[in-house]
Amino acid sequence: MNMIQAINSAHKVMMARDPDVVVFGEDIGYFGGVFRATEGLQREFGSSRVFDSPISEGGIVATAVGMAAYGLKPVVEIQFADYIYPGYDQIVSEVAKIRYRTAGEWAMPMVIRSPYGGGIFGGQTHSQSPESLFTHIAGLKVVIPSTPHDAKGLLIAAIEDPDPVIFFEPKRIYNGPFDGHHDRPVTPWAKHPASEVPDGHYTVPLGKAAVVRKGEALTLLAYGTMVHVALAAVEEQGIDAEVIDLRTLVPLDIAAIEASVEKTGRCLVVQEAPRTSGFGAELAALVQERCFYHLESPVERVTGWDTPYPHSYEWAYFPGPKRMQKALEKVMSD
Amino acid sequence: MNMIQAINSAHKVMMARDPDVVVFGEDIGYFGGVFRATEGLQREFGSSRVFDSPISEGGIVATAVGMAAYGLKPVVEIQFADYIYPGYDQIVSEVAKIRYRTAGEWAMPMVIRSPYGGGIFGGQTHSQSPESLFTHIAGLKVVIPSTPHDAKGLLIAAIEDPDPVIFFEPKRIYNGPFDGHHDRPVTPWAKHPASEVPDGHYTVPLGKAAVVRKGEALTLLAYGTMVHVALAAVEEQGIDAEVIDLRTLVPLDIAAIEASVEKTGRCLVVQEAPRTSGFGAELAALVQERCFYHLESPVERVTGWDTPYPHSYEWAYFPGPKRMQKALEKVMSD
Amino acid sequence: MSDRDPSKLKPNRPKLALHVPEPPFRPGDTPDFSHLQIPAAGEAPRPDVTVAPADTHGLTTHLLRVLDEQHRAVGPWDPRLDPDTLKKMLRDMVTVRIFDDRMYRAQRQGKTSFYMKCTGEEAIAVAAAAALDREDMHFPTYRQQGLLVARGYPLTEMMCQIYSNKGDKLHGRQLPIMYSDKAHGFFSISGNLGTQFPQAVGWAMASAIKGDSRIAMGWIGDGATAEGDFHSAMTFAAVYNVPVVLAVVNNQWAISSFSGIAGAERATFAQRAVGYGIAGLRVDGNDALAVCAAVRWAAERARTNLGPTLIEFFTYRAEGHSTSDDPSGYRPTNESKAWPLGDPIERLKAHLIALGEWNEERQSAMADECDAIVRAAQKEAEKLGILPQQGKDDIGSMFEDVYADMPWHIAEQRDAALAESKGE
Amino acid sequence: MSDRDPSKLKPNRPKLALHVPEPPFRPGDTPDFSHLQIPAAGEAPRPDVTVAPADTHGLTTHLLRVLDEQHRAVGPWDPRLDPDTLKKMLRDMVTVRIFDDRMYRAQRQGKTSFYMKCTGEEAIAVAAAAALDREDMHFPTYRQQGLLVARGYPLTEMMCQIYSNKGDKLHGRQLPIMYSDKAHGFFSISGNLGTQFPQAVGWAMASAIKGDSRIAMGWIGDGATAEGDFHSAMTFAAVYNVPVVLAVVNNQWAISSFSGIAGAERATFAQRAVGYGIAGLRVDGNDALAVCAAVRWAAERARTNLGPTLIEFFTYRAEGHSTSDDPSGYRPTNESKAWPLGDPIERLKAHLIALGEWNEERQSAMADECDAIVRAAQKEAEKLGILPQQGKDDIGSMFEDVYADMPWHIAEQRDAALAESKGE
Ligand SMILES: Cc1ncc(C[n+]2csc(CCOP(=O)(O)OP(=O)(O)O)c2C)c(N)n1
Ligand SMILES: Cc1ncc(C[n+]2csc(CCOP(=O)(O)OP(=O)(O)O)c2C)c(N)n1
Ligand SMILES: [Mg+2]
Ligand SMILES: [Mg+2]
Repeated sequence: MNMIQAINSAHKVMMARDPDVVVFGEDIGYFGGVFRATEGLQREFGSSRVFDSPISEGGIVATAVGMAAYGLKPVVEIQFADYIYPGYDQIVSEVAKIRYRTAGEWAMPMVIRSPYGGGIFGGQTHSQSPESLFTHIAGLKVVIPSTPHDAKGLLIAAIEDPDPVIFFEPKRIYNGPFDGHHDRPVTPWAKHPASEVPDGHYTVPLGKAAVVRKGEALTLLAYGTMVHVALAAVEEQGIDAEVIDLRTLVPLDIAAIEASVEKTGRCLVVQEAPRTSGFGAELAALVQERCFYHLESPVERVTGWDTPYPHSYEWAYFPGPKRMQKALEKVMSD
Repeated sequence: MNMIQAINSAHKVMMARDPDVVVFGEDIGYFGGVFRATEGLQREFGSSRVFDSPISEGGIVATAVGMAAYGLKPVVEIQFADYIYPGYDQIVSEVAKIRYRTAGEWAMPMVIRSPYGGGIFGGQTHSQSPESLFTHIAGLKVVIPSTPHDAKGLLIAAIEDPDPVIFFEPKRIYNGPFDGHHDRPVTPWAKHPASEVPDGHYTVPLGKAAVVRKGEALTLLAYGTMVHVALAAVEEQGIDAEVIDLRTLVPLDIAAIEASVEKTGRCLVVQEAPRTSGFGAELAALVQERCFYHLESPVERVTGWDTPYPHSYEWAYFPGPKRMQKALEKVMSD
Repeated sequence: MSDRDPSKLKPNRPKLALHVPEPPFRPGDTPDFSHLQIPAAGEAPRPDVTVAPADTHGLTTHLLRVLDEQHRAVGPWDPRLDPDTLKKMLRDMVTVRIFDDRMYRAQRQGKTSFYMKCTGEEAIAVAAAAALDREDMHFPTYRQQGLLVARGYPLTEMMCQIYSNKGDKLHGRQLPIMYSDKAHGFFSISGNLGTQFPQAVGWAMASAIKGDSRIAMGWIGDGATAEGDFHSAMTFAAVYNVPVVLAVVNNQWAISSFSGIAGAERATFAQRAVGYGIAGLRVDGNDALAVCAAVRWAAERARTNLGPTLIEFFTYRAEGHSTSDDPSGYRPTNESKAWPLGDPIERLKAHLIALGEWNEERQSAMADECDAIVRAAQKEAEKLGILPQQGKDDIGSMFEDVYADMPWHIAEQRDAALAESKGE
Repeated sequence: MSDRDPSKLKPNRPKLALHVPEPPFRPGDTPDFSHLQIPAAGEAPRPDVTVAPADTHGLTTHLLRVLDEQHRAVGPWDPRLDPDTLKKMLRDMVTVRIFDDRMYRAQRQGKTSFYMKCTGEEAIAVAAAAALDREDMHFPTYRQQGLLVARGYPLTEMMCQIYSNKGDKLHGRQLPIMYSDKAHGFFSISGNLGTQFPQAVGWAMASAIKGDSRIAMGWIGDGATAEGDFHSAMTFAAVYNVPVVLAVVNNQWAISSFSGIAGAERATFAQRAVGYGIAGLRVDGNDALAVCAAVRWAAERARTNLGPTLIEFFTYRAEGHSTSDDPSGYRPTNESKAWPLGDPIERLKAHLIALGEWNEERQSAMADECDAIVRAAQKEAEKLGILPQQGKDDIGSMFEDVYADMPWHIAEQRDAALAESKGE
């Protein structure tokens, strides 16, 4: 399966198991979503459980809050992460805080899915990586898969989770992993072992990172598309890096990070988002706070730039192989 | 002057100097604002330039965008920073990006003022410190004053700035500095030298920090209310800290920070906001990236907790003297 | 700088001007509401619940009233409530007013941080509660304490919340009056205006998805209708024909801004309904019978899959916005006295008297009784503490319920906070 | 889990049900629009511009049309345009269509990443441009390329933007078709739906604050009216009586969602106006004369301080949403052919012919001429590059204009990016 099919499958599994799961969002009903993640759901589960919504991200989240208060489990799609902001108030002020402010009387089990990230020539409003705007909000979990297998398992875990989950899907790798070499042909998922996705129900637990490459020389923390870019860069440079795919940003798998950095003594964090106040800042802060005396060089960050995502400069913006290489050298040489 | 009077004065000075300055927001007209920051403006400058707005933070920002596109300089008030989220889309997608996406054809000179922070028993919706949700957004400047003198000078500089400025006002210190000892009587500004505020026009430049206490033992980075809490803690503990009041978070005065940390070799960053992905994370990341080989201990963070701001636990939440003390000890002892 | 040189204005063109609405009276003025068009009670026609939304236009500009000048219930909207129901409503309204007075005073005495009264608006929540089923769900604002009182939520529970004390089921986490109670069908009040309005629509959508029979009622203030959430609620309610009653409590003020700043100079709030293809009603909010009748009608529409109704309750915020507000800074102090729609408690009392079911003695005995109950509840609540004593014990509880299970980072912070509180 | 056991449903209560709107036709169905009520041209009354907004109710449910079946301009809304104006409008519309076809093809040829046509909707932007002053300001969506063409913005400039090439004044930063041109009164198009609508209101407020005479026109699609920004625009426009013309282009589709998902089953988009106390008109968007007349009327209201007008242009999106969309997945492929309001170009052409001012030969000569001009512009633009060649030179420019002055952190990033691009 590719990542879209895996996400589609997670929906199907959970809609079949749990009659309280409802799915809605812009264009997700009859048409099956602009990326086709919800294809076939309306036909299979009916239009009371799978339906198109008005173009109102605020309304989507707000009605999901009401549904969750009733006892349903809404799984909603925001068409692009760049369009999540009209729903930001409901997410920050309501979704994230209702369990707390009601001392658990009301919970907000829901999943807000959204394709995010660049690499598809989408310009500044189809490329953003706004994850750190959610990791700052207590009460939200933030999940970002990097393979079809994880996407399905994490999405099922997210739907089953009692708390609200922001589920960002790296759209650049919907159809195949991406090593950052944009000028090379696209590899489909079929050739990747993580495209082996069981048909039925399974979960990949939230809050657990995956060590996707064992190594001794440095620890590389990444998520989403950047996992693949990082892995490729490490192989190309022949550095024995330990690459950790965080998978869940909140709650973070700090134990996995600490264990690795204590072993390697060096750390590189990677994000596609603009640098300042990105999630990489939190990672760098945490690593130096908790592993300072193991560190042989500063924690470096590979990031997008502090500009909007520029259409034709996609590859000068995207943190690709060259930026990775330079940072790897820096972390290793310092 | 107290801080409210200083802010009021900045408005008056700029409205008198620049006929393109217009001021609007909820309750800011006849009544002069719930904190009285705009008192007397409507009487003096007329209701075409100073007026109440509907309760629509999205509409306030959006119409300000249109006015800035016309050539005016809107200075708008969001009644509490906790209520800025309905305007978040217009701020992130529009205000921050219009200069860039039009290659400078249209600029967005505007100031979005908002009282922020806790310490007033305002509960979870009158206490938030959302600054890091704005520092991540390229195209915005983020300013937070800590004294009447700076508040006026920075606000005038912000109004004169060609770019949009998010201007967060620490409401806890509107009427007097606050050392974090909530059980002691409130000191009014009158006793503080920075309450000497010239009547006329002057600016405190954006992007320049102030070293508010010279010291050798460690560098303490703070802004807003926390500057005063930090200063008091340092004095109480008799630590020779260098305390830097950042004043502008974006663009940051990195030179001042580097110079200090290179000298002291230790650094503590302080924010009232929840810990994870707060602006302190960016500060810690930057300091360890740029001053790693000068650091004798990890950069520590003193922060609010990763919970909503709890009403009756105000002082268990607020990063007060005890939390400061413990962190100071940690930074010094490590 | 403005990109236009004023000398370039086309001379033959009128100068544009910004209209900034001003309330009719400001401090120092003598309020005079004689310009208000108040239709006679009983005048409004009562269409069948199957009415086409567009055909409610007349009702959105009218003012639906049941109680006439002689305190009789007249016209097709008379809900024909039995005397016991009327008496319960009256008692609930009196209780709310006494409760408000006591808690306002408690705030002034430093026992808590904040309070908000609903003086003059008691009929709205109380009569709405009488009109809906006990199982229907409310998404209220901070001015619908009457719902809780009418549904029998214990006053002590309310007070414990206000004091953030040991009896507070919300563990001191919320500002006073931000109640929440699932068992009484009262959704957690949000400090963020407007958010609850589309949430009510979502809850009712869920009920419809499940083939349930419970409906929801969403509440919003006149000022807050300007928020985008109002539009989300109306749009989703119209699109999916949602079984929801949407109420705008137009008390004419939003802190210091009069309703003209929310658009009331141009149209009534009820009129918005028709623009979305939603049925609308405009109701005298100080007439408990009219309120009850209107909500019943809307509920019947919702329950029979006829869709949503927007009701504007026209009333007047008789006191300050909250304990943080002093209205003498922006409106004449005697404006509330000049307000012509009267006091909802007095009007309902007079109706019961006119029915021969009530008299002044019974009223004052009842008021005394309510007062005693409120005082007793307060005493009970204060035994569990007042705000200034809180925030020291059970600091660990502050870290619970951020998530169902506490993640490591919050557990670490809890430990740090506990150590801090113990001076470690 | 749902907190309700279905067995607890009240048995005497009807089961609630969610209504999910479905378009009349899906792939495989035979589209048949005979249910559409299309009023005859000339039927709509033309009230004086001083009309009370509520009195425009009839016009918000009607469909204002000027061109009749015999291609004559009839009724009180006939704008009485002179033949040269008509010919210019026709030519602009033809240019837009040819431009769209060329650029769509360019995208398919891999010369750029994205394109959006406005096929079938050309009359709307072109006639609106004819109705307003050159100095009035538009806040458009991505489907108002006709404004730029009508105002004489160079086609090459548009194409350079589409190619993100060296001639692109936006320096390759924006997705194709996200034009911006101050000199032509065309505000920067946003990818975030709806945002421009209240911005137009803000611009017009500024004009009113300054006592200027220029007005603004805001544009939005049917689908995007569901965004909170629509409500902000309407609320602020009503409250301050703002000199703005607000246009909803109802082309009946929002990507794959038909207009019912935005509320069109319950009310017209024009009806929303009256709910806010704003004047409203509903106009045949494929009738260039009706469009022009309606915008003129609204502009006159705005310019004489009579306030805002909301106009719904009823039309049909004849092609896919964008180059990323294939509408055969959600609607019948021949639906656009069945659409009864015709092609706006054909209709205007027929009108000019009926006037004796035009004929088929002139039309095809003009089309050839326009085609040659578009091709020449394309050749010119392509000299400056196509997208696949971009993004390598002048990488430093990517860091400009984030702020007026480049702060240190962006300068550092620029240096790093430059070094990266040079392989350093
Ligand atoms: C999103 C948001 N913006 C602003 C506020 C501040 N605020 C609290 S109450 C209020 C006035 C509300 O007026 P209205 O909706 O008429 O309700 P009323 O108080 O009259 O019952 C304002 C502006 C808020 N709580 N939330
Ligand atoms: C805030 C936001 N949400 C979603 C989108 C994705 N999107 C782009 S166009 C579109 C459909 C818009 O339909 P409509 O408003 O009817 O305009 P039309 O394309 O028909 O001209 C959608 C959902 C977006 N661009 N912005
Ligand atoms: Mg009000
Ligand atoms: Mg459309």
